[in-house]
Amino acid sequence: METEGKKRVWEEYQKEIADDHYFYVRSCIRQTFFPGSETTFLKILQNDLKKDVFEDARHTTCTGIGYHTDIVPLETTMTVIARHFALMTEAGYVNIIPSCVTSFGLYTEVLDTWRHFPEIEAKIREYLWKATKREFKVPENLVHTSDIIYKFRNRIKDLSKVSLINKKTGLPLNVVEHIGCHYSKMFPQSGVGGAEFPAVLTGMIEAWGGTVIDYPERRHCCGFGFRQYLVKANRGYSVSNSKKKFESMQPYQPDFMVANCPGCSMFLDRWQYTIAEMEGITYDSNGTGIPVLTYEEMAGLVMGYSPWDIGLQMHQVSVEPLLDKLGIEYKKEDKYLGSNGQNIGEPQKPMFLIV
Amino acid sequence: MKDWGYSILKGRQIDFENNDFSIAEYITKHEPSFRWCIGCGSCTATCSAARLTDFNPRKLKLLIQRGEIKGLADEIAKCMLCGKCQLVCPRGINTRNVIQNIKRALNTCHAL
Amino acid sequence: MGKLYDRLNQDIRFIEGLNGCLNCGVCTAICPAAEFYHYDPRVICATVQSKDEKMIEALIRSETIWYCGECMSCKTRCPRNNTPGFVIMALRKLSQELGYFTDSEKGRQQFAIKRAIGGNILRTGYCVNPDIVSPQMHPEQGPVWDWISMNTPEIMKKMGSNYKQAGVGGMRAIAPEVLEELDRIFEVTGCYTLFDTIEKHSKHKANELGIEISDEGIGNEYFMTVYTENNGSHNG
Amino acid sequence: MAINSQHIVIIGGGPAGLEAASCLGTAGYRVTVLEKEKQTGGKLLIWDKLFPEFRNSDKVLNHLSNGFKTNPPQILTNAEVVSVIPENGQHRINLRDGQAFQADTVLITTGFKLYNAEKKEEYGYQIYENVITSFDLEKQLKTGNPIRIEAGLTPRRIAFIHCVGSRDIKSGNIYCSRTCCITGVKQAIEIKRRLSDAEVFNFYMDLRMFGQNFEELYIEAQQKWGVTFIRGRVSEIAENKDNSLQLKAEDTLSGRPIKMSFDLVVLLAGMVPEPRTVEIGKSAGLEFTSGNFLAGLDSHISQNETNTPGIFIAGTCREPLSVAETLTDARAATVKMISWLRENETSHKKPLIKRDND
Repeated sequence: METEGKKRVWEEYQKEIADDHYFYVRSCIRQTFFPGSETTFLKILQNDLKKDVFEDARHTTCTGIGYHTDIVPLETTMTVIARHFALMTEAGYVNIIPSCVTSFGLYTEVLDTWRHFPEIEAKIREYLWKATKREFKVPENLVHTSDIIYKFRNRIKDLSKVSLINKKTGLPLNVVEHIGCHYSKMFPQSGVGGAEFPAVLTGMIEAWGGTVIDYPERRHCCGFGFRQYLVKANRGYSVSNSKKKFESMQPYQPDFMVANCPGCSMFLDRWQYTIAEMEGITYDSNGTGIPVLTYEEMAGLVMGYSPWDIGLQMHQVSVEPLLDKLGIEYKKEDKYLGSNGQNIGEPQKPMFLIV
Repeated sequence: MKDWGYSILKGRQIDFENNDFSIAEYITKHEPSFRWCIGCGSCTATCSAARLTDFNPRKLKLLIQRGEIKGLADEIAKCMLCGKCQLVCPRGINTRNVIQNIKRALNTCHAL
Repeated sequence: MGKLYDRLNQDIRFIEGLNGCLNCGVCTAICPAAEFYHYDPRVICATVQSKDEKMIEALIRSETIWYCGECMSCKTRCPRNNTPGFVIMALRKLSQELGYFTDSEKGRQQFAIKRAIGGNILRTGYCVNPDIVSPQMHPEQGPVWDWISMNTPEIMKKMGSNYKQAGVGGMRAIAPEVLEELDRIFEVTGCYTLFDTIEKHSKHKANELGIEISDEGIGNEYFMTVYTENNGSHNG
Repeated sequence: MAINSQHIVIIGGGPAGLEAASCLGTAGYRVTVLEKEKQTGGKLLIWDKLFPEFRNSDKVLNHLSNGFKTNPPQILTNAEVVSVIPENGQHRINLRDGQAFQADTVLITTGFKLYNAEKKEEYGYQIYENVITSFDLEKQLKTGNPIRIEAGLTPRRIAFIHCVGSRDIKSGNIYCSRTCCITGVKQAIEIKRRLSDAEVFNFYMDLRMFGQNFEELYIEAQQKWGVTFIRGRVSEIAENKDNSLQLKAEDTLSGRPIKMSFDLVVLLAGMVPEPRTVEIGKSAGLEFTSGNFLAGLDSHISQNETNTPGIFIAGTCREPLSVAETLTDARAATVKMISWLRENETSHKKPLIKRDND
């Protein structure tokens, strides 16, 4: 494979990422499943990089999951997003950074629609005023939180304690990167590197010493499909799509996967367990599965944060094989302790998946 | 193994690498005009069986060539061998002989 | 009421989503739904742009329109700048407005989604939060999730979340006055109209099928039926 | 023979420029051909065999140079034109190196540029080793060497992808490049001639077999050579671990998505206007088509005349054309040029009549 060609592609898709002063909007799925990731993101930004990140307690869901399950009309979603713009404006910010890829995609879509149909923006302003008496300015800079980490990847490298290198062999780790569909498939210009060869995670992985695997189903959806996971009867669709990806990446023997979308990182983790329990298969050689990280967790490990402080115990696929490769020290017995070090019990062992 | 009320599905993609081309090869050998099709659909448009059933000779022929032969015996049984497709085919394919060779191939290649 | 096509043509997503399809199949080629369901976005676009009212009606009464996962992979590739996924969203909206969604097994699921996700948004201000991911409904979440569910406040605390408390932070309690704002937005923008429509037609269908349905919540037989029923005819 | 004193400059020494030069020379005009490369012949120099009868491109090149027996044109190579400026009823043609020419009339025959297939990122050109363009393949065929993929192996399964950078809003080109369809058929047959065991596939949206004997060649590809045609636009190409290529499309005529692996993928990249043509066109105040080719005055009755009197266009600088069409187009342009020159000459001789309303 020629990397020069890819670099030329990446040059086509440079996006502006604000340097500081961010209005932060959380993700429902991230807060539910991997809450440590958002905490880690804020710690890195605020404590390590000394950036100004503002969160308003009054922000809510963007209703994206409702919108993409077709129970929430477009006008409603647009008005909820407009309300977030209003909170941002009221707080004196112009750069908005959603933590969720569905939100990021929707914000981008909303702004794009408004550009083409100003009458819709006018209508939404009326709705928002009528419902909340709020007004807003559209953000000057809209980027996903993974774009922020991408922007500061070299700063993080300078501060890093750990590289994405196998401590024993000295070789770069083989990493599968997975980009949430709504990050750039709808608007390739809105994603770092575009839709076909996104550079947002690749940039982090390479900056921190790892190698990216380009496997055939790299671009394929994780299979969330909104209603296809939320309704139990449809989950065959969801797991089957992830399985297709696992089968395609298996020959490359990935050391771990990393995703920039809250949904994807959870599904790529849980479906490995499901497939193991349903069919007795894992996609690694030891029966433990392929560890999945969020990009915030990957950054946290690189920064030397403790695996159990950033929340790696909330993954179903064990991360210990990866921690061992990275040469990160951890206490297995501390993994499931409570906030004050108290015993709160441990998860049961799965039937098939080795943990 | 666990049953959680849903199952892992097999993909519907035509999986060219793993498909069975024995029937397509048999037909091509005995009736080379099988290859001449341009997928125009004239056959299906005129097909007597297609008026009454979901039989689609254009699709059937293409799927055989792609090695997709699941349910072929049931499908081909819908053909009434009226021969109208042969009259309309712009490429002059001997469709009657193609159909008969599909049937023979099913007996020869597969005891389906 | 008007013609179905004309109604679709008033939907901004439809206007953005379909500019004249040349039937090349590039969308179907990468569609995750086309791979696991009897689904072909190319055919959907062809049907809709035929403007054949009977075919469009059959389409919005069918299972087909509910197979899409709205990943929008189709948008990236279309050589005509179409988005079959947006067309699907317009079709689903129309199917719900006309009550046709209850004709199909997959369409009837809208009731479960409305009750679960719609209810949760208004109750909590979140689409998803730990409370609605019950291990019973979500066995695939595995034993780690069981453990999290049993210790949610403690684990959230350890993760630096502000679980169900006032102020900023992860999984914080959304203040009542904020929920009131959401409520008014839902009212003003027509979300409640759509909710009511889903409810009305679902109740009608439940009665027709003789299945118990409650006025709210997910603890009713109709919810569980539409949530779990799969006649097995959707793929293969 | 009598040589007309009027001077014609032809910009571009490819098939259109050379054919026009020979017609105009035979008609007795003084012609200068300005060719930016070091050799005339244009893209015919790259091409090995021409559709539909697989004749060597040399044969056409020979025809073009044989046209100069009487009144040969002055041919300047390494002469890159940067602008054409109307001046005192004539035209001033400026070259990159500072030289300038005066002409009574100008014919622009600057040809096309191959669409940069890198821009269709999902096809992986310049990223995956065994994804090449039809140009790359033609160069390989011209060497006469056996067809090999990057690892030195003989490819067993080869795909041709139609409409790369054509009929595609995403690539900015809505128009059809017209000649790629038949090129795909021609090159597929050439591969089968050399590698009879290879399986060759064409992925197309529509097959536009518009020319003489094109449909016949398509039939031959199917019937004699066993080339398979699948109707479906290729969605993406990815590399497998063994460097083969995984391709995804929908087999639209059977209504099913299809996934296949190939050893070699050939992208039938379309035609785009030369950036230089756009520059020259702008300097001369010419109009452009929606595809940014030079626009004729009328799409039916005066395709070779432009909105600037005295400037004519021919060949693929005005729309995608085959070699045969390009030569016909060049000849057609010369007829219009000669009439224009005659009218212009007589109008010069006539006394100027001032009309009352002027």
